[in-house]
Amino acid sequence: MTENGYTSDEIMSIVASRHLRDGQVCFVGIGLPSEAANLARLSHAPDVVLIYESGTIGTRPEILPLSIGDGELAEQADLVVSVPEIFSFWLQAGRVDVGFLSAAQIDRFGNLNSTVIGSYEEPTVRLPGAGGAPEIASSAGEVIVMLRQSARTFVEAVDFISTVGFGRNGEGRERHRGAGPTVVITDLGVLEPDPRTNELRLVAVHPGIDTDDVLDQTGWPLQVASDLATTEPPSGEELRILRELKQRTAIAHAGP
Amino acid sequence: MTENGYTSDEIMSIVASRHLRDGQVCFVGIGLPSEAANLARLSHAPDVVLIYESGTIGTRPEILPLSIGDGELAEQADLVVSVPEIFSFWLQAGRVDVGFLSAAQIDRFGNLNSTVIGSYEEPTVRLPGAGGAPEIASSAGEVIVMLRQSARTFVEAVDFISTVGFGRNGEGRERHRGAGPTVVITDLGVLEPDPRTNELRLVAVHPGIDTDDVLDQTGWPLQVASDLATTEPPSGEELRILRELKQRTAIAHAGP
Amino acid sequence: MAEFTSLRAAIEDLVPDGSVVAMEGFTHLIPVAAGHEVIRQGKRDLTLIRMTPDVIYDQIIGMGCAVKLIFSWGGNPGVGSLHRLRDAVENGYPRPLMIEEHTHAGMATRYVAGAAGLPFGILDGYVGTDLSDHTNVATIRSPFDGEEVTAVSALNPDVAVIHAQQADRRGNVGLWGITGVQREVALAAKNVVVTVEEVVEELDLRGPNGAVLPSWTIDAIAEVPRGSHPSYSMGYTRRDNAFYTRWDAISRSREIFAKWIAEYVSGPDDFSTYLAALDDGTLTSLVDDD
Amino acid sequence: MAEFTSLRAAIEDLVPDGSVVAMEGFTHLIPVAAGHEVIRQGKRDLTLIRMTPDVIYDQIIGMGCAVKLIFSWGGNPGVGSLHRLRDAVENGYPRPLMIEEHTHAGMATRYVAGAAGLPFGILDGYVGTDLSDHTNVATIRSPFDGEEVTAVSALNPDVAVIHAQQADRRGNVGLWGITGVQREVALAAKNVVVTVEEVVEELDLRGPNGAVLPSWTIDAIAEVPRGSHPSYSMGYTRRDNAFYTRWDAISRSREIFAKWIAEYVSGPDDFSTYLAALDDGTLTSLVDDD
Repeated sequence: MTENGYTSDEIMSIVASRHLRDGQVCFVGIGLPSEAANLARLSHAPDVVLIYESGTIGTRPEILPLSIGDGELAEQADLVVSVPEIFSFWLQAGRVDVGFLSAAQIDRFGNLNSTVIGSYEEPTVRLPGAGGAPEIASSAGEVIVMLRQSARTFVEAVDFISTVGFGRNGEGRERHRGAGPTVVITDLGVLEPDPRTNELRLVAVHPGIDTDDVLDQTGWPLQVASDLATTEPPSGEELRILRELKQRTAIAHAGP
Repeated sequence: MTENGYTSDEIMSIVASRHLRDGQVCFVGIGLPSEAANLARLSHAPDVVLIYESGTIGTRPEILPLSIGDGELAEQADLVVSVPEIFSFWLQAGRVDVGFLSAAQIDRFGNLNSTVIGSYEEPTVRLPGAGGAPEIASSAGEVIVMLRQSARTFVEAVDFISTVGFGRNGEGRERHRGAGPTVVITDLGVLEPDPRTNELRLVAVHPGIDTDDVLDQTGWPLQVASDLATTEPPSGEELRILRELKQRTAIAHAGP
Repeated sequence: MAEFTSLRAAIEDLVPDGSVVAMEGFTHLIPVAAGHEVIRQGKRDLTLIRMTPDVIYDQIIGMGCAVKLIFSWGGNPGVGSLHRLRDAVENGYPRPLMIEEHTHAGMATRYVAGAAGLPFGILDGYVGTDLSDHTNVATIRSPFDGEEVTAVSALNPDVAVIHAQQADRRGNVGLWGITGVQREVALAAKNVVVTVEEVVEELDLRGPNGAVLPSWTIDAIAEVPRGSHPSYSMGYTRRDNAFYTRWDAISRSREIFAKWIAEYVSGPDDFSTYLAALDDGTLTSLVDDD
Repeated sequence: MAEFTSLRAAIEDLVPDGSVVAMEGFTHLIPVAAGHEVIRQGKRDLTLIRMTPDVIYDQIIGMGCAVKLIFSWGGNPGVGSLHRLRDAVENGYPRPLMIEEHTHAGMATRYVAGAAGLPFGILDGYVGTDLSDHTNVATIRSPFDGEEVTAVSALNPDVAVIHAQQADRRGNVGLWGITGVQREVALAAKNVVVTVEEVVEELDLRGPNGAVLPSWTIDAIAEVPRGSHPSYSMGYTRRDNAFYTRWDAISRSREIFAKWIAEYVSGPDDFSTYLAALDDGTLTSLVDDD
């Protein structure tokens, strides 16, 4: 909990939720993306359509899922389809407006690494791998990245491009249907690609965060937008809805 | 009705049903194939698996369907799948042992025409087209052809190969998974491909049918097997089961 | 998000002259009432796509609404020919009809590719047939083992028209039983029109193979009970086999066909006249004296 | 035709040493009891295929049963790493493990191609990633419009192992809820082993997305209630989230892992000891003092 009365996870979820517009179709992962998407659905975007890669479409979970394939997601869905179908008929076909992604590393051009630290053949750390992310990044209309900021995770160049942002040299997205990472939301602020260079730059800091701290936690010389903003603090209503959701979740998962 | 107490349709269905073995998976069309397959299921092959191209798998209709997609087929099926799936996961994957086909023309190498009489661009008669037949012929383990015999339908060379048997010049089936037309059952007798030449030859005549009549009703110089057989006449049991099935069907379809 | 509307408005808005239209339903759930509305509005120069043209396209083609047909089996199921389709192909009456012909497996693969956002699909098909010389297919090799497969291009119609059993109040569409290629065509098309037997509070998929198309994949929904006649809607209506047989006689003559269409389709304001004639047994009276 | 048998007999007969095995279940319906039987029988040199290796493959890999893993996401869902998998890849412990890595979409496409009898499948995927340089994919062009797509080779495992809710007396298998790639892997594999929660007179698919695998597509069925723990079987059991968290501690240490496996998996004759420990709360007691 910060002195402002909310945690860094909370401000990440709340800022991300504000990026969703009502009626958008959103491909969601577990954890903060799921919090953000459901907070949007329970507040300003009641008709946002949530899709989880397990095949649940239009789901309205009462509680947050702990896995991508919780029964709650299937029970509350408009329909449930197979995994091949969710990736072909729904994601690949361009029906998803917004995809959420995270990773172990992100670089200045928004490329993501969730595969290895070190070399692929002899990794120092073997990470879980890409899963659904490469095709989410390729096919979703845009991608929202949520990732806690540190010089270890925000690196000059990722060890391995698991999921492409704007390419190794920021060359762009000609070969992809979607616009790629349009925003990166961290515990310190918000980064967006510079439209001229595709390089991520700082466009907002969260309340109470010093810009120099953000630069320190970034592994490349981070550009700062001339019109750098300060994030609107979480409202009481946003915090109330998010906390109620998390409390319902905690009670349900503690149950028999 | 012949003097022997059965119709030519009946002997066609009964001879075809005898070609099905219990447990085989059978891709069935409407009309005589459907009669034959259900007769087999209701007599010597209770565990024959019937698939109709509308997507009904393992169906056990009480009455014969009048269309390939009758509700009866869906209601009595082990499962119902989409049309893309029936052709990909079930037929193309090689899960069908026997397919039934018919056509407007057949030639000496078992090629079938159901597309045009005359040229494709300016047909004398535009026939319905191939539908599911080309891939049934390609992928089913073997094909049973049922077709009334006449010099107009049994031709030297079909006007158009809608569905390939052994190819325009009898060249064979190297490019196909299945064995192709292993038997052609007509109202006059039974033809099978000569294993050396792939040319259809007469291997049996139905009771009371003269071999010369079969030759007259064939548009090419039909070879006759040296061990030409006479078809075992329909048994009382076969006729009883077939007629009860057809009577149930007539009553049901006359109903409200 | 699906809008509930009249069938007339849906066809006016979403089926312009010259568009590429797929009206699907494999024996079951054929959107016949919607086809009648296409005729009633005198649409022109349509490219029609449908695996099995059936009575619905025989009527539309017979009225000269189409310039092209993409199909895989063009007969009257269990009966014989589609006479209006044949007259168009064989004699150019009432106008010439271009055809693009495929196999069932090929058409299904094309719709799947369209629904999946791929430029083409692959199958083991067409091999050894003369059709492969007269239609748009290609052979490609597996980059892994060199095995040859057949490629067919994706189908992405301007508009898909289907009939389903139910829509709920939010516009989600539910269907069951034999669903053919309806989900695929709906997901492949740029716009989607659905007629339904019934609008319900909550979908109740009371049969095998239940499927849902969410509201946001659909543009217009019109409630048209019995809108699939003479085909059927499992759980609501039965197939009218007798009509298919009588259609052979109605459609065999250009004159009787024209009279029948004028009386039951193009003359009336909507589908209700057709249903009333069906109910009082006069729908096929033009040929019942044969 | 499916035979009802014991899980022991099914794994003995259908999972020989050196075979290519796919045990699927996407978060839901993971065939964990069958995985334990593989360990119990000391299988060697398996090639394991699974989109999400999960706890089930962490255990099998940790016991040195596998030479190769084909996968797309190898974490402990919602928790973190699979430590036994990491130890095998990073340190070759207890033996080196070859990996062949894909994306989820790629793996799904590979199973679909396998189920459809095609040599390969196509998708819009892998583009721009480093993975495409480290795995077996190819680029092919549409013969129609020149657009590039990615090709992946078909997966046809020697044996698929899945867990489902029900089998009926004839051996038809019913499942519902999140069905992942289970139908596809079952139809792609040469042999199929199914464990079920319950054998019933008639299948009763009481949830969304119901699916049936007919008896003649399956080789062996064993009734193993709760056989998907710590994942779940919708309509029968709930996901044991706490176990996944505790697995992190159990699997982190080579020694605790070995002790846990000896006590609950390889030592006992069958799955009942594991279930008894689950019921009396001792299943994770090796690490409950942390």
